[in-house]
Amino acid sequence: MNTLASNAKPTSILYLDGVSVSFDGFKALNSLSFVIEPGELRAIIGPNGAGKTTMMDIITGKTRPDAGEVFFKGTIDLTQKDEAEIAQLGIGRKFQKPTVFESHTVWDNLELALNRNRGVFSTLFYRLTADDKARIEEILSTVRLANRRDDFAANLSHGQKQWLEIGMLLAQEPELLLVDEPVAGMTDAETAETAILLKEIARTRSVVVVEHDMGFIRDLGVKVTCLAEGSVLAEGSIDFVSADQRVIENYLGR
Amino acid sequence: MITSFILKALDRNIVIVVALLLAIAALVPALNLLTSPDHPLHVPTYIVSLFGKYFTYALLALALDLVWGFCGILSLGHAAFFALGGYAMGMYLMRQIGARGSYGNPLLPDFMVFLNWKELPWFWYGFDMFWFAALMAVLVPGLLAFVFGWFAFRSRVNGVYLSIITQAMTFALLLAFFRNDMGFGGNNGLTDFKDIMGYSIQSNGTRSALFAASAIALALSLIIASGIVRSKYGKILVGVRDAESRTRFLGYRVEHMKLFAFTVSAMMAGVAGALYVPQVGIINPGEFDPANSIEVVIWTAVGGRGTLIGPIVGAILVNGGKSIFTAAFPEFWLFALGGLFVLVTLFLPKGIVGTARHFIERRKEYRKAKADEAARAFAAEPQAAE
Amino acid sequence: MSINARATGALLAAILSTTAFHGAFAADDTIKVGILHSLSGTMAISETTLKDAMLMLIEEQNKKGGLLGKKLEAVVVDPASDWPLFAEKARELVSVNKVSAVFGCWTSVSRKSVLPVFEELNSVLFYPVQYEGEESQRNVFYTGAAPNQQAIPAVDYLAENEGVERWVLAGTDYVYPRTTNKILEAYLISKGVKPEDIMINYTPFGHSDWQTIVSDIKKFGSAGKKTAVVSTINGDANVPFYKELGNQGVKAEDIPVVAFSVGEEELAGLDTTPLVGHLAAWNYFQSVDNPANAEFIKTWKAFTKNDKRVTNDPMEAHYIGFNMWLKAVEKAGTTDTDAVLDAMIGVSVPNLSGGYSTMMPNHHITKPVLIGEIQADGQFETVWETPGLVVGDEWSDFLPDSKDLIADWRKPLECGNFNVATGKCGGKGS
Amino acid sequence: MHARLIHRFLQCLLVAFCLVVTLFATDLRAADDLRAMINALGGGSFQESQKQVEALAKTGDPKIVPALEALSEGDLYQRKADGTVFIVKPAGSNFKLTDALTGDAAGEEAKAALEKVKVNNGLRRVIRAALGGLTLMSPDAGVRLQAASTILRTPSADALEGLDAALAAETDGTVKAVLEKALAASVLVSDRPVDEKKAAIATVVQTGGRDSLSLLSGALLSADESLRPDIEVGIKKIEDQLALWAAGQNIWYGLSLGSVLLLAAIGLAITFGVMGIINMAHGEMVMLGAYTTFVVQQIIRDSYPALFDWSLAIALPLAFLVTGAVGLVMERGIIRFLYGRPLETLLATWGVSLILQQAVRSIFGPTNQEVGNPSWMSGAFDLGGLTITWNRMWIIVFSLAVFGFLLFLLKKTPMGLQMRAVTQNRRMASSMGIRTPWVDALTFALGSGIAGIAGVALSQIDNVSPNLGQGYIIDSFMVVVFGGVGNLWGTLVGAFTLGILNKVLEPYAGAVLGKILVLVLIILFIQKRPRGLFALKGRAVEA
Repeated sequence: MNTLASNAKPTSILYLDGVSVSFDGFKALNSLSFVIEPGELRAIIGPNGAGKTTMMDIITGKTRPDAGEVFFKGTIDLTQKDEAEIAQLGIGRKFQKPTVFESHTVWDNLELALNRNRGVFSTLFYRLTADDKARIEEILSTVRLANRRDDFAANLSHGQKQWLEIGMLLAQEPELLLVDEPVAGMTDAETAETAILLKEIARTRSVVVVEHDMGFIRDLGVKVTCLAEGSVLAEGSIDFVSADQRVIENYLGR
Repeated sequence: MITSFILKALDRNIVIVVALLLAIAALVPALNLLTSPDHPLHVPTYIVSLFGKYFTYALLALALDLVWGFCGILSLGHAAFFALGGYAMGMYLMRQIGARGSYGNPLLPDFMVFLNWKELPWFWYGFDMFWFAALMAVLVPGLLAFVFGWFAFRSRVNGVYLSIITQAMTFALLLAFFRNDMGFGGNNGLTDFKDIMGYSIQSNGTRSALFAASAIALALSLIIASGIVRSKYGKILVGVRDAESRTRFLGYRVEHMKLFAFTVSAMMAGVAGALYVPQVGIINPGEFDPANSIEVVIWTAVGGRGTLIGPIVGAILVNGGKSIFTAAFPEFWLFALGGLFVLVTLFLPKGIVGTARHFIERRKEYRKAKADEAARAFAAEPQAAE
Repeated sequence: MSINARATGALLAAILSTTAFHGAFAADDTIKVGILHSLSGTMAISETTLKDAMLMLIEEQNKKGGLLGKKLEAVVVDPASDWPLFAEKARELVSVNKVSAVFGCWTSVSRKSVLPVFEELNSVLFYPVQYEGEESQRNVFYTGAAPNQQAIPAVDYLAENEGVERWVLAGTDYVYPRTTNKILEAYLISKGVKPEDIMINYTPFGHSDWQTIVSDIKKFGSAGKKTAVVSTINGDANVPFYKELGNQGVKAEDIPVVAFSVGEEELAGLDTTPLVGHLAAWNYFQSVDNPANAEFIKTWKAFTKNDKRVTNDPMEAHYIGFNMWLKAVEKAGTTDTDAVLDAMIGVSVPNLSGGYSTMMPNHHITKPVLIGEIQADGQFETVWETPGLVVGDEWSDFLPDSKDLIADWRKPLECGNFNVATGKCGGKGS
Repeated sequence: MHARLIHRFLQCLLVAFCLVVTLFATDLRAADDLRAMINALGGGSFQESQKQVEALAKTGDPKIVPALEALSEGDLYQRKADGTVFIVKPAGSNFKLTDALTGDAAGEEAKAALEKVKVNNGLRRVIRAALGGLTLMSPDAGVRLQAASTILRTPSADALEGLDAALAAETDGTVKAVLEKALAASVLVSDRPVDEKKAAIATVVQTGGRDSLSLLSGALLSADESLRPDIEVGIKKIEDQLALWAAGQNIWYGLSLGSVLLLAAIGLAITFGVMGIINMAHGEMVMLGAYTTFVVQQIIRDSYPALFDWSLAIALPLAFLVTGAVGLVMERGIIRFLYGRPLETLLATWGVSLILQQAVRSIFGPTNQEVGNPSWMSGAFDLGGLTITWNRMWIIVFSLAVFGFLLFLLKKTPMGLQMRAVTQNRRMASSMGIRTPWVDALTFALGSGIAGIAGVALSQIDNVSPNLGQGYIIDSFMVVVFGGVGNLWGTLVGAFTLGILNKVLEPYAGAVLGKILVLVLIILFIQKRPRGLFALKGRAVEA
């Protein structure tokens, strides 16, 4: 039960304390606690079933914790909000398996992601304005999809889908980005590209990356949190963490 | 902003179909009324009322397609909205009979009289006015859909669970309307209509008018539906269909998105029902039968869900087939119908229109590829010459 | 995708032409007879038999040389137990196939849905099933029983011969049972039965779990007075009802059940040994012993090539209606509707229960009323019979609003609901 | 069972008869009178016949028993020629005659030459009472018991002397008990002195049950003042007992309805619940099962009538095979192309259901087919105040058996393991060398087969017609969804919950409103638990 000094809370962008949740007796998270500072880029590693995705579910309001606090920007209690609200607060999430609107074009995907009024009627009578156009163009070039704008997302390569999804997150203009295994199934070249992309993004906002790929994490070169059995095992620089005995037997060992 | 909405709606295909429908709406009645029965171009009243009916079915299918094809909500209860609209109109037509009923009771419909009802139930008031009935024909289904959807979508009832409870809804309504105590004529429903807005319901003029009305209503709904699916909102609907959670995490209130589509669709179904009843001359609880709702799903699937024109084609094709088969080989037509459904699902998963569209796009791509090739070859030429 | 637009157009054309084509072969060397009975869906179970019966009657007539020197041609359609489809098919029969008369419908709702069509296109419908009455329409002839030709005699029989003092009126919740029970209630009370000795119960269509209701009936029956059940339960729900009765040991000797919609056809669906003694009231039983009936049964079994097939009351109704129509057409010398309508009234033909039935001015016919007890072999044995013929009473005298109404389609009155009190003809007929 | 009894009964009558003959050999006049009276049964109206029967009963002569038996069975005919009345048995186109008194064969006659002596309920009642009185002294305890209980059900003052005599002579305990009740009942309707009646009332109240209640309330109508209070108290007492049992009865009905729902739904729990196929043809599978039963019974009726009680046992495996085969064909021919497109399976299977219905209609005709109850499934027995019908009880047992069998199959056999593996993760399963297509086919066949078995059971309580399936399909889906898709236990609990709910509501709301309420409750319940009663939680279901 390592409860953090709550003095970290007000200044943090994301604050988890003693979060636990269990499905049919299985404890997916066991009083998990950590803090993300504004503008921080944090990598989270851990073996399968360590609770990484469940953690994201909790932060994004998909799952309600049985116990514990989850605060955004120190003051907003996320456990009381649902996905849509949380997204509108400015928390973006990228899934493990890239999920984009396959039957829409790349352009439409981004257009839907744009952070505009999301009510029924405002979308019903929405018209694409000049600066919306500009914004989409910008993102298209950021995620290197400018030349595929009119293709259906279904026809993109796996890596491109990953990027499109990241692009959509950007269009959402979040303050906190949760990225689940962004380089899964990517070529080394793409992986390197993605690392750069994420660093770029992290300049303007906080990012949490869940990853298995240690090489990728080294490329990022950021603070690492290692989860196991639903709670934090070790935290610190990649070298520090990978030196930790428990981490080795729990994770790297295999 | 409405104009832009409509302009977006009118892409080429929609324009063609709408034009076609309007032409039919004008032409068929003319041919029916102005030409003599033995004239080669004469359209018999039988055909007029038949297709009037088909158009209302088509409208119902279109309404279902809006939620199923574009939002992935498979409603197995859409016939309920259709029937409710029908009952609203039926009640108006009942009140129009007035004192001309068998018992000459100015206020009470016949079925109430011989079951010894003493006064008119409260919910029958106002239905002597057409505008009120027309309003109810849209509002009642809309309201039901809104309330039902509000709960269902808020608590994230999805996929087959939703389908089954929509079925439960229509089944419950079926049983309820069968009860004579409900005051809707029980199993016999509402019949013996005399006239609508002062015109005899049996005159060819009225029939043609109703036919035209159905065609026009279909055309308008087609424009509205097309406007909806082509707007940003429409794209979100499709997003909900394909990746609901992604839409959520983009910050959209999926339940509101669904609710709006569901309600609009229910209202369209209500209009269809209201136009249907005066043309077939009866509305009874049988319309709530879950089997009917399933049939609507089938029309839509046959025509091609996720396309706007598909459901219209499907509804007319299947019902046309039904009309012909039930007369041509009454003993075996069910084999034909059943077979059709199996074959379509197996070999035309996109439905007729969907497949056709797919086919055409393939051909376009092919042509494009050809053209590029030629161009490249042409570009390559000179170098080869040097 | 403009293809689709064209496709739609093509389709319209296609169906237009096919249906038009249907009309095309209205051959004039035959007289067409429409048969409008459901061959699929929930009502097929009852109606298909009537379709076969009509085909047989027409075939027999053609053997006898047809009508007015022309052969009769049957036009069969399947309205599929779908009421609006009934209206559509009726319209098709009359306006496209140009039939001279239609024999069809079973449920009241199907009849109600086709009424306007026959009125508008001025054609003739023969309706063969017992029904709630409260109707008399210019273009319809009701050859089935009105409540006074079934329900009331049955109740009289039970009261007199079985000394019944306590009554359960059990029915399916639709118009026929509702009306019949209203009439019976009024009638019983007029006979001095106390309201607390009448129990009324309604169940939905196809109700299959009768445990609660049967035990309620037993409870109601244990009040020391002789009790009987008057069942207007719709055809299909009867089998499970009777099975439950049999199993819960409700013997006919204790609580007899008299049914108005259970005929030989329904009984063919179950083992009747536990039901021996329960009653039914009809105007015809297959067991009726006379040459005409024997002949009819023989032809029927030959026609269906199945010697287990039974005959029933609605079949007899069609038999009567069909012969009446033949006679009227011969009398009128044409199949033209108005002439036939005039000729029909007063026509009298032999029925299968050994007498003659006559078409009355109210478009209902005279029939004997038979009470039969179920036998172990699934047949009925007549235990009582009205001394004379009973005239179908379309407007019941036991309903306050309809007792002043009469129907008389002869000139000059020509009215289906003439109010003798006000001397006015309500509405315009139907 | 009934026939056997009559048989036993005729035997001992023969004995009795010989006795009589030896004893009263001289007294032939009596016999002639009897014959005259019996012959007089023919012809007259029901009222007259009733008088005749009562007169016959008065003679108290056991010789007339066979004639009366035959009359109530409708086997008594009068020869038109000479008006003699015979007991007849059909022999081909003719009738075999038996002397109504002596029981000697009396040749044959053409049907036309004879006229049936008609009976109706009223007459049967009189005969039953008469027979009761006549057979009280029979040497066979079983027959005496029968007689006593008959009188108990139709008490009459006339029976009193007979009862007194019999009671004095009776040795058998059980028979004695019934006789006492019967006596009390008869006393109640007789004109015996008040104190004797008081005692009788006490006995009747002791007996309890519906019959006693109706007896008392009957007596109340014509009782003199001094007795009224006793009777009223008695009625009150019995009614309280019954009210108590009524509650239990409702639960029982609920269980029974639940078992029917379970049977109807359990096959669907496999095809829809486990495989995710919206199988609209499920109802037709049930129907096919029922028709298999019908065919089996036809064959047995025609060829091996002795086997009739086994007909269901024989039908079970056949129904399973037939419907299973149909299921197999469906899966191979249609459904396997639709995996991953559940909503499309709805359309295809709907088409199939239309075809199957029409096929059955064309083959067997649209009318109901007769499926008989074997003797062990007909009738009822009393458990305290509950009337429990055998068929309902067996169906409950059967439904649970099927459930257990299925559970075992899925959880304990390698086949079941494979099925679960495939339905949980197709790709993984196939990569582990499971032949997924084969397993799919078998699973669907299993589900269909189970539906067929259900059909065998449902044929016992419902119409066997082409529409049979339509009546169950919606309820089945409700049950599976309510219970939670993919969970057999959910289906079990769901079925019984809905069944009991329905039956508890019915007495108050009526059959129709009850059903509506249940549907509304289901809708609301799904709001609370969008994945049914027994939903799987956690991330697994999201994927």
